[in-house]
Amino acid sequence: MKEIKDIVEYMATSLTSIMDHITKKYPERRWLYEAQQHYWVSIHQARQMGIPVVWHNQSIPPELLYAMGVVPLCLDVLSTSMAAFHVLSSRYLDISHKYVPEYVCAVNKIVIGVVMSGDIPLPDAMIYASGPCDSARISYPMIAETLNIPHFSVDAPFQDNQRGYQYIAGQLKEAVAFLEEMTGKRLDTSAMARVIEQSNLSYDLFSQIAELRKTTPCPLPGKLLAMNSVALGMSGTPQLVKFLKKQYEDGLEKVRRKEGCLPVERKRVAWMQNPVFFNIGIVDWMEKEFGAVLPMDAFGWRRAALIEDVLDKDAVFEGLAKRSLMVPMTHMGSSPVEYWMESATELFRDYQCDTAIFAGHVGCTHFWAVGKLLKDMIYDRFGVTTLVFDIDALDPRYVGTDVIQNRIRDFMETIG
Amino acid sequence: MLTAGVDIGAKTIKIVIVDDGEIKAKNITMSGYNLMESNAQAWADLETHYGYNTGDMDKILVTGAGRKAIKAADEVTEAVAAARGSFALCESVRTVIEVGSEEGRAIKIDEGGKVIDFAINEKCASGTGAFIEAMASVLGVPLEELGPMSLKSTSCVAIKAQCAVFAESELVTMIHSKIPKPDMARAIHDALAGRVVSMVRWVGIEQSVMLIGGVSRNIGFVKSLGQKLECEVIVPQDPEYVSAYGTALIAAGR
Amino acid sequence: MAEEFWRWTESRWTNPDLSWKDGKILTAGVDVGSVSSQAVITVDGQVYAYANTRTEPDSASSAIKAINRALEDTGGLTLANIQYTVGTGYGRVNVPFAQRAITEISCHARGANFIYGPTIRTVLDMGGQDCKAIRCDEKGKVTSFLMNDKCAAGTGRSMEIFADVLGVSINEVGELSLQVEEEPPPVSSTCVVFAKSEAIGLLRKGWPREKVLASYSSAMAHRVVSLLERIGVEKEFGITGGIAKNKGVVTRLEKELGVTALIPNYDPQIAGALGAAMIAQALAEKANSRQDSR
Amino acid sequence: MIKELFRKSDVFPNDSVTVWKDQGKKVIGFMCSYFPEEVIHAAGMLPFRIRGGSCTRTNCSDAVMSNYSCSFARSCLELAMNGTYGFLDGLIGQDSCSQMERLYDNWRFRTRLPFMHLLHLPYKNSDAGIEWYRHEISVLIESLEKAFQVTVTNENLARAIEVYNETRMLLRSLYELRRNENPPLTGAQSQSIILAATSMPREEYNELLRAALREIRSGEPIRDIRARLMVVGSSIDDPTFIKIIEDQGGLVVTDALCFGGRYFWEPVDNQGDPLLALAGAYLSRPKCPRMMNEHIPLFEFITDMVQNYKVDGIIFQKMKFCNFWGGESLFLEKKLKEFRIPFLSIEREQDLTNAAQIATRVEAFIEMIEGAI
Ligand SMILES: Nc1ncnc2c1ncn2[C@@H]1O[C@H](COP(=O)(O)OP(=O)(O)O)[C@@H](O)[C@H]1O
Ligand SMILES: Nc1ncnc2c1ncn2[C@@H]1O[C@H](COP(=O)(O)OP(=O)(O)O)[C@@H](O)[C@H]1O
Ligand code: SF4
Ligand code: SF4
Ligand code: SF4
Repeated sequence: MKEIKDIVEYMATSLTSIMDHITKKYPERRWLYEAQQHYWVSIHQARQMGIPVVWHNQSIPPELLYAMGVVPLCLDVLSTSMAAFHVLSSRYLDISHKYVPEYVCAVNKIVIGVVMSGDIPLPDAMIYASGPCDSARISYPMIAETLNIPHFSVDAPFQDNQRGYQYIAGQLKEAVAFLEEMTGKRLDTSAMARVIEQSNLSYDLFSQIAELRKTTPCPLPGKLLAMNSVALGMSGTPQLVKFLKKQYEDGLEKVRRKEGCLPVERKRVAWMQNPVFFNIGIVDWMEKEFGAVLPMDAFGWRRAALIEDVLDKDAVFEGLAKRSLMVPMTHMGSSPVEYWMESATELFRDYQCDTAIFAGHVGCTHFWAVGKLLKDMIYDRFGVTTLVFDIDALDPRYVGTDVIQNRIRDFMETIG
Repeated sequence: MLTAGVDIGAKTIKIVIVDDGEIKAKNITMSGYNLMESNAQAWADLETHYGYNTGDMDKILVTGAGRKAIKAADEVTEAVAAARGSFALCESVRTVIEVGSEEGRAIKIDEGGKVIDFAINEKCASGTGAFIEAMASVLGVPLEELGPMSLKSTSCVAIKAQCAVFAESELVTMIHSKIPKPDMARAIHDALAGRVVSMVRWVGIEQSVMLIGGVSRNIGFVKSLGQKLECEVIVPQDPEYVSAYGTALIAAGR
Repeated sequence: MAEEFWRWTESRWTNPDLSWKDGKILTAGVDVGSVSSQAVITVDGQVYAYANTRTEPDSASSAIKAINRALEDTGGLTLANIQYTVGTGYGRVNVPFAQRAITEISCHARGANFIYGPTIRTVLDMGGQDCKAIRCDEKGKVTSFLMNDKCAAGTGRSMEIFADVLGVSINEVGELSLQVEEEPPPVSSTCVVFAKSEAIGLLRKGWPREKVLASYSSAMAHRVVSLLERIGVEKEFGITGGIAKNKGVVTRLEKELGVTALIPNYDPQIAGALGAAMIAQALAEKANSRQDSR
Repeated sequence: MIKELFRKSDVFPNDSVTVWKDQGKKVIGFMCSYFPEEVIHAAGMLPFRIRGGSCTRTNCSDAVMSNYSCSFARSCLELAMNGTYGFLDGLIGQDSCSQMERLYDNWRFRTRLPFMHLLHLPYKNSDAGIEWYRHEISVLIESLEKAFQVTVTNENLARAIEVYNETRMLLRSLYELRRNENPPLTGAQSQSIILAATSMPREEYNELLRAALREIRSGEPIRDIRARLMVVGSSIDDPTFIKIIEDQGGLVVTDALCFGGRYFWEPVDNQGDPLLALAGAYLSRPKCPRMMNEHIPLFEFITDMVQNYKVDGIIFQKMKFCNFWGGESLFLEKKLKEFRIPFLSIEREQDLTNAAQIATRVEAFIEMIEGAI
């Protein structure tokens, strides 16, 4: 493999060449990758232009960082995007095993591999919150301490109420003070207002797309659900809004014409957990092979979480705190199991799903620990059997595409 | 209507031929290195002993882990085959447990014999017949004798390890400390039964429970399993043929 | 089974240039491993004789068998002449005639120091059931070590099972595995109990024997490389244990690691027993000097 | 007396708990060393720390919590499901780690106890965090008061803090003895003594411990110590693990375990608002990697121990699937290397199936420390 010195540069160039290829061959699919390309290119350029780069994890809303005029890099997005490049992800996973046990989540292990190999320029600062899980809670402070990156941690206990939001909001304010000191940038109200407006648009689109997806036949393909996870790094940007808007318009058009994304829709699958990041095309295969669509996954984005008064600083911080808890992995994973159950319930009640698949990511020990509770709940309430099997969502060497396909096929042929 | 069910297992190939639901012939052959060849061999044996060949069949269906290797025939999944066969043998069955050489499977079925849930263990040897085979060779006892031997056990020792590799070293330690062989044999069966029960719990235990697959030939295991499940376990007459039988029935549209 | 291909040959050796009768201190080291048992006899710190045998179900009798083989052809040397014996390996506490038990980790480091010379800093021991990466100093003392956590995956036992299924003699598996044009993907299963079915499964896919072996050897190499990388490989680097004789694994390992292993002066499989004998020598000297000073 | 303490730690519920229950008094389970037990004491009830003990077969809980859960949590659940914890009148769950949180989830759904409450424990030690925790504790008190018709007054709390501070002081003097060149007790014994603290009425315990300390002081010092070791890492709730280490000839002289030194190290300041004092003291107690901003203090706690207890080597054990301690390796192992203290890193499971392998590693580690051969 070619030597890699800067993984951000690598991602930026890879996506650019993917874009070039697509522009030539399938121009109608450009929109799918535009936002991602923009994301990586701007992080890469920030370095050259001397704009401060701040690393964050998924439970820190990037809006805050965009508003400050720094360029955010969401570490979880780094690993979930890199999972598509198997040689790379394998290499960094192997490196991470020098430092942490294999059972740590691959989302974090890839990041550990990247930073410990030195294949990424260090940021000006790093902030992270305690969502979504133990693996993240430990990995990010470890990285910061080990590499001496100036960092700030935000305690985000899952308390879905005013007191909870205020506690987090208070710390987000402290985080801003810390970042101002580290980067020399200031958070100004009007910049904040602009970014929040953009993010409101995207949250609004998320909820409208989610509404459309309730339609039978389902207007949009399942792969988009996985692609939407770029929102973790891009909330607050016009690029995300554009990406979602196109999705929404496509979906709306289909619904108007009473068409689904498939010629014939045979099944509606409730996907209970993470997408298979190393091959999000698996859901394409399911659509083709079984006429099975994914109207929504239990980790999907669907709540509006709008911030009404974009000029009111307190309201904004409280809204961001709320969003921090609303990030799918956090919302289902840091919370009592009822939240995951409720999310699953919506899939059957509102999205009319008739098939359930829990392809449990091995890193998510906390989901596995209540997987049986969820499975029983689904059977008792909806009479639907859940297929359960283990994967590493980011590492095809754990079980590959063929094994996953066999499991699903056996299930469809046995129960379906 | 003559139909055949072929179960291509990891270790053995089982074929059952039925005529209107009634078993006319059956055969078991080692799977060997080349499944196509072994399958042909099995049919040759059937021809010699019963006079049936593939051409006589109105329909042939295959199942089993190696089913993809037999390209000519249509397939049914292992769980469906096992459920169909078990249900045909006993209509009160709600839970089917199948333990073969390299796979374990728990299947839950409804009053109509339809599969409503299933769980598989195929990754870890500690939940399969291979576990007993490995342990038997450590003990230096022929596989067939291990079951009867364990019934003579007078006191209960436990293998703690779940991983077969660790279990092996635990067993070696037991041999050194001169634990009686029947007690060790029982410990082996208890260990496998423990793993199997965890798998069965995933789908839930509802009576009647039927145990099928080659490992049900081992009475020591059957006893341990019954104790762990705290219920009666039905073992049919030819437990390793049940899936092939079920497959033949499905081929007959029954 | 008609032929047992996995059965590597037992061996013994006596140093023709030494006579035990002239020696001041005679010591022995006995390594009772999961697969093999070795005994080494030293005369004043020089290797005098050794035997390499297969382990029996019982550790004590394996130890006795190994030492008896080593004592053959020595012109009347008996256990009574040996002043100090150290037992090592996984049956170390069951060596009936040993004065002390020392872990195989210390012994392999010490043995490698002798076999490869005092410049060796990283030792990889790959045996029947486990593997260990050891860092040591110029005296052969351990400075840090790592053992693979569980699973006989990627160890000698599984390799024996593969040899058996494929009908290839264990001495030849290494060479044969190198006769592939392109490296196949490494096998995925890591469980020794499944090793046999893994091999059969690959044969059923129509893979030739060398490809099956290549696939298994590279899986094995990959696993130990990650162990080595965790401890950090410092040059010079040498391999001990039975797998050191398996060229297929060693070559792949060297390639992935980017480091060449040292060439042994003795059978690398006896490293543990040899180290034990060396330690026995040191302990005997210490005991003698204590007696003198009294 | 010391035998008596061992016995109390060994079985549960032990006779002290049974006597307590016979008097019609309540027992409340809790899950983490960050839980302020004083609160339960002040409410006239007995706090009992949940542990998996020597439970090795987890057939029921494997099925419900899956094989990807920490086996400590699975063992606890097994005991809950098989009725061993039937003597509890209530359970306080905590998000100390997600396995514990999920243990609480499973417990709630499978065997309901009359009182169940989830207490949110901050992941960060800060002023805001202390304030938050104080509030959390006050909410807990309210619901205890409501559920059990009791009142928790500041006086009760102050009294409870006093009793618990006495334990802390006594245990500190126990640890003081372990600093001796030839300590009069083993690490396994010391852990049994601490385990007893978490499973019986505190006044009775303090009395036993005081008597035991006298016995220990006059006991025979341990000789022929091949290495002075310290154990750090995931929670160990059964002395068997330490015993395996000590059987190889090392002596465990101290630890950084939450069923060990980290349980009692600092007293609670018994002045002013007791709730604030409790929140502050518990959040600042010797560190667990779960606290996001206290990795350096954790490292310093360990190195102070190394110096004060003349530790020759550290055994860093990680429970399989324990993310906190597993992840901590990244930083801690690097720092320990820089500090130039030998350490041995091992993975284990509650049932210690790999005991033989652990023993070999520890033995080799001791040989390495001795360096004499
Ligand atoms: N008489 C017997 N006594 C004990 N075990 C037996 C006996 N016969 C078969 N077995 C067990 O059954 C297994 C084979 O089961 P089978 O269902 O035929 O396997 P598969 O379907 O995987 O080929 C063997 O691994 C062996 O352990
Ligand atoms: N001549 C040989 N060529 C290749 N491999 C060999 C040879 N002899 C032994 N081996 C391998 O070495 C393994 C035994 O290694 P050894 O170090 O003796 O194990 P242990 O010390 O654990 O008993 C065998 O399982 C076999 O795979
Ligand atoms: S929630 Fe699961 S996938 Fe997400 S970071 Fe945590 S362990 Fe990984
Ligand atoms: S290890 Fe930490 S989080 Fe786990 S129980 Fe102990 S103190 Fe609590
Ligand atoms: S050992 Fe680790 S994962 Fe298990 S309960 Fe304790 S802190 Fe949690």
